[in-house]
Amino acid sequence: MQTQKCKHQWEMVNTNPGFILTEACHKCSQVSTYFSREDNPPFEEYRDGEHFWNVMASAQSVRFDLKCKLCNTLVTFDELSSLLLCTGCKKDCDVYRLMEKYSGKRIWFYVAFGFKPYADKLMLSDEKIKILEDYYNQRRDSTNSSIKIVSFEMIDDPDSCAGEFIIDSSMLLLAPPEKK
Amino acid sequence: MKLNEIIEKLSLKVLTNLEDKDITGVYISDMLSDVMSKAGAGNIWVTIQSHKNIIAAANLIDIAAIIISQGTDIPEETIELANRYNVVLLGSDDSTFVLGGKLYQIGIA
Amino acid sequence: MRYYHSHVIIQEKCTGRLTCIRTCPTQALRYRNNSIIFHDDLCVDCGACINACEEGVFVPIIDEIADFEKFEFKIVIPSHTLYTQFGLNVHPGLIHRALLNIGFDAVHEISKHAYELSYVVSESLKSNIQRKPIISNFCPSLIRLVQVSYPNLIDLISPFDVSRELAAKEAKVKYSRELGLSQDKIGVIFISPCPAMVVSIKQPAEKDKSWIDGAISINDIYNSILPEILRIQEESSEEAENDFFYYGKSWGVLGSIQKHHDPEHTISVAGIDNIKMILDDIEDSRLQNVDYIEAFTCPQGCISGAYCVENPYISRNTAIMFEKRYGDPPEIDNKEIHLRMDKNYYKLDKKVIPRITRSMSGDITISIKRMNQKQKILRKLPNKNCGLCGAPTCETFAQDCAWGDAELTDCIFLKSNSH
Amino acid sequence: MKESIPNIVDIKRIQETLKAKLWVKNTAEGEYITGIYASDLMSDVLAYGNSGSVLLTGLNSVQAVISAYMAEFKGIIFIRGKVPEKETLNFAKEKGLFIFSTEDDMFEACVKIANIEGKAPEIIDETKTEKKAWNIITHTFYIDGQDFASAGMVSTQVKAILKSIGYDPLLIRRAAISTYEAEMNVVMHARKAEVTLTASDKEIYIIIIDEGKGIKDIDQAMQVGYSTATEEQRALGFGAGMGLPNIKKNADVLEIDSVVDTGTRMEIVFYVK
Repeated sequence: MQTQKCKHQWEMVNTNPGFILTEACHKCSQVSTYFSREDNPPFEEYRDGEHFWNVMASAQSVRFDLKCKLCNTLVTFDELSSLLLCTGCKKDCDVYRLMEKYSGKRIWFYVAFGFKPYADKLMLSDEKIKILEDYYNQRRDSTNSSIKIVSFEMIDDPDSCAGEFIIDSSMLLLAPPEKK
Repeated sequence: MKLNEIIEKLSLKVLTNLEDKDITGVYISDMLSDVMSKAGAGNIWVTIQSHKNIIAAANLIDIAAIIISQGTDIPEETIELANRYNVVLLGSDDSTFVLGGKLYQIGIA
Repeated sequence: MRYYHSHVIIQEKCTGRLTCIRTCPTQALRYRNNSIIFHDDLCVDCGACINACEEGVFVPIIDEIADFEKFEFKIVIPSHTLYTQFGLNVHPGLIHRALLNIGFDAVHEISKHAYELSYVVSESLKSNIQRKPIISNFCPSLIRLVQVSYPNLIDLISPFDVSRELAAKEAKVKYSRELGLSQDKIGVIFISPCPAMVVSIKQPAEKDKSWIDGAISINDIYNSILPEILRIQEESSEEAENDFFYYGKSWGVLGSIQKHHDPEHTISVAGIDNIKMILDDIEDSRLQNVDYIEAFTCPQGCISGAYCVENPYISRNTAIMFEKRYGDPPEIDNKEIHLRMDKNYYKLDKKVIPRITRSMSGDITISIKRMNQKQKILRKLPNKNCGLCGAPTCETFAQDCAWGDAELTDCIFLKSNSH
Repeated sequence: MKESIPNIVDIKRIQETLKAKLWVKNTAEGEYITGIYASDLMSDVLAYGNSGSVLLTGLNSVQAVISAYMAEFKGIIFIRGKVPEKETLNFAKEKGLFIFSTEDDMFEACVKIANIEGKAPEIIDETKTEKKAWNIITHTFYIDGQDFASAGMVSTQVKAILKSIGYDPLLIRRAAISTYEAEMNVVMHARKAEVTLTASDKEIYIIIIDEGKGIKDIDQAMQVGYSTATEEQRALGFGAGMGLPNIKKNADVLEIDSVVDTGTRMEIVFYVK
């Protein structure tokens, strides 16, 4: 995927809705997440190798690719699970230090999360993260503020990150909304 | 059309500090993944959701203002986060459908 | 607060029979995503699930004799129900000897203390300082039921200690003085007819720490003492027969109260649903002339407890016969009891407090919204209580949906059947 | 709240204006809908949605059609060209809900529907009048006169409802006792009665409207000990004349108006601190 001198104008294509499913194996209690295009997430326990996977939670999400309007390059984002708005929850986190450095310049920091177990799942390359960042900045009027996207690998323990995930959880829930 | 004019015509409750902006259009949805992929910068987003992660989605694509419909109670944290990322948060007792109709009637195509 | 419970759930053994969710009287169990969901704040430890489940998913937490090796001196206190488990022709003395043979250093009878306490209760009923009716507190599962569903009746629960605790206290004090051993070296073990009593030993609702150090279930001890009983019977049963034994009234049997309290002002009730009827009437202040209520959550009283072996109707018959044979009270002079009463010897030091369950803690608007939501869902459910959604009834399923714990698609009637 | 007669919108006109694709035909008797509800959050559909409305949603899952069915909607319009799956279609066919889908997004669909009759949208959608109702719970019960056997059933049910809402136990007790006394009055002195319980986080209303002898002189009836119960009613322990004064003692507000030989209306109010 070479990106020569074209000054890319990205647009979102092949958007299809689905579910991000969080599963746990009740044998070794390992947690795994993946994107499922099925309309109704499967709830029966299933066996895969020596794991017994059980769906713990599901949230609505959307898969998409980015295509350059000028040179038609297509970039897929199957390694991206969801974006998280960094709210500076931990002082010793690298993303927090980055935010401190740019504070006052109205730059909002988002973290691109992959799928668990992070280690053996395909990682989003820095190049793709840059393309994602350009896409969103092109979509907004960047004169008064812009966004910066970083990889979750900057965070030592991604599971304890307390920012705001952009993900539709509890859409199917029937419990009436509570004052949070 | 300017945001202040809309707020006045629809007598919306202003919940955060207000910056007047041009409004480019209206997007109605309760699904963040929907907004993230379809809504435009400078849009007014009408939703029933009041959880604080709506600010994360609105801020990503530079939504001008969010109208939370149906008189839903809006938690303090959502208002704080909105102020921090200067997203304008507005409240209305009208239902989502009625707001859609009214916004069209005052001339936002 | 984590609540101690009388059983552990082995999820792997569960095959989804749904018997437990239907048996649980306080609807504390659900079956969802191939696993049992246990609402531990609603459980009153009645042990119904332990008996109902043929797969052995609910394993009672109970001690074994080996767990008490650390005590230099082991005293065993059999529950009154143990005596009725071996039929009419096994003299309780035999049971005591068998217990001594299998490793206990001393046996301490409970009947004397039961007599004492029932005298204390009837005396305190005469002086009307106490709010009436008093609700009996020897059934721990009943105390938890009041804690969970009838918090405003908490201060009607009897303020006096129970016979097993009194027995344990006096045994420990007596043997510690006689043997010159410190109390923590003396182990008091209770033989329990049900899981609830085990829970009241491990996490008492009415005191900080129980005098009893551990509990063995009747069905566990049954297998070790029966062979001993038969052996003693062959060798020297006459001798064991004239051990002195005071059985007292048939405590632990439904209706025994009428024999030692004024029957006109007492009620004896068993079974959780029946108890709820009585507690509802108390709340509506319709039991004006009732002073004392003896309540068991098990249907026939303690003789039908989850750990009992004998058929409860046979134990009932044995209890009534033993009352005739060994029923005359020992020479306890009541003045001694009155002295102790004045020093509040029998009084419990801590008050039972209500248990905050999930439904009570939310604010009123939210629970009204939830109730509206539940009603709307319930109107469209088939009301067949088939349980396949994993909830005992359609109503609890609608409630679970309104609380966000279940999905509508769990109900097979809501999934379209014309695939 | 102005009495807004729900403006009736013809389903066929909606399908035409949205150029909607028909997935499941409308088989319900009326061809009209009385409200439009636009949302993707199922908990709100069930809470706010009014029966007879249509659901506009982008949530393409069987939960949407089940929630619409629970809220007694007439049908669903999926927006942005969402294709409903088989299970949704089967469920809708069985339960008699229509299903359309349109390429428009939610805003465009709302606008087109709102302008079908050229009326201001709030007349079409009267959910606004209904919104406040959902944080109030109402129940109605019926009592038959002379039915001593089931006397007390209504007050037990009232108590059960108040208990599951989680009011303070003393308040529940006062409400249950007052209902019980009022119920006794009906059983002894009236032919039949309707009891409505309305509860919110501010107050609890219990309104009892009975058809019966009525009370000639209300002040006299309020005297402790006054009773017109017959001998055998008294023998059963009823009619000790405690009724009205006991309610007065427990209630924050007690209003009684009665017409002799027609009936009595009693309103008992408890304020929630």
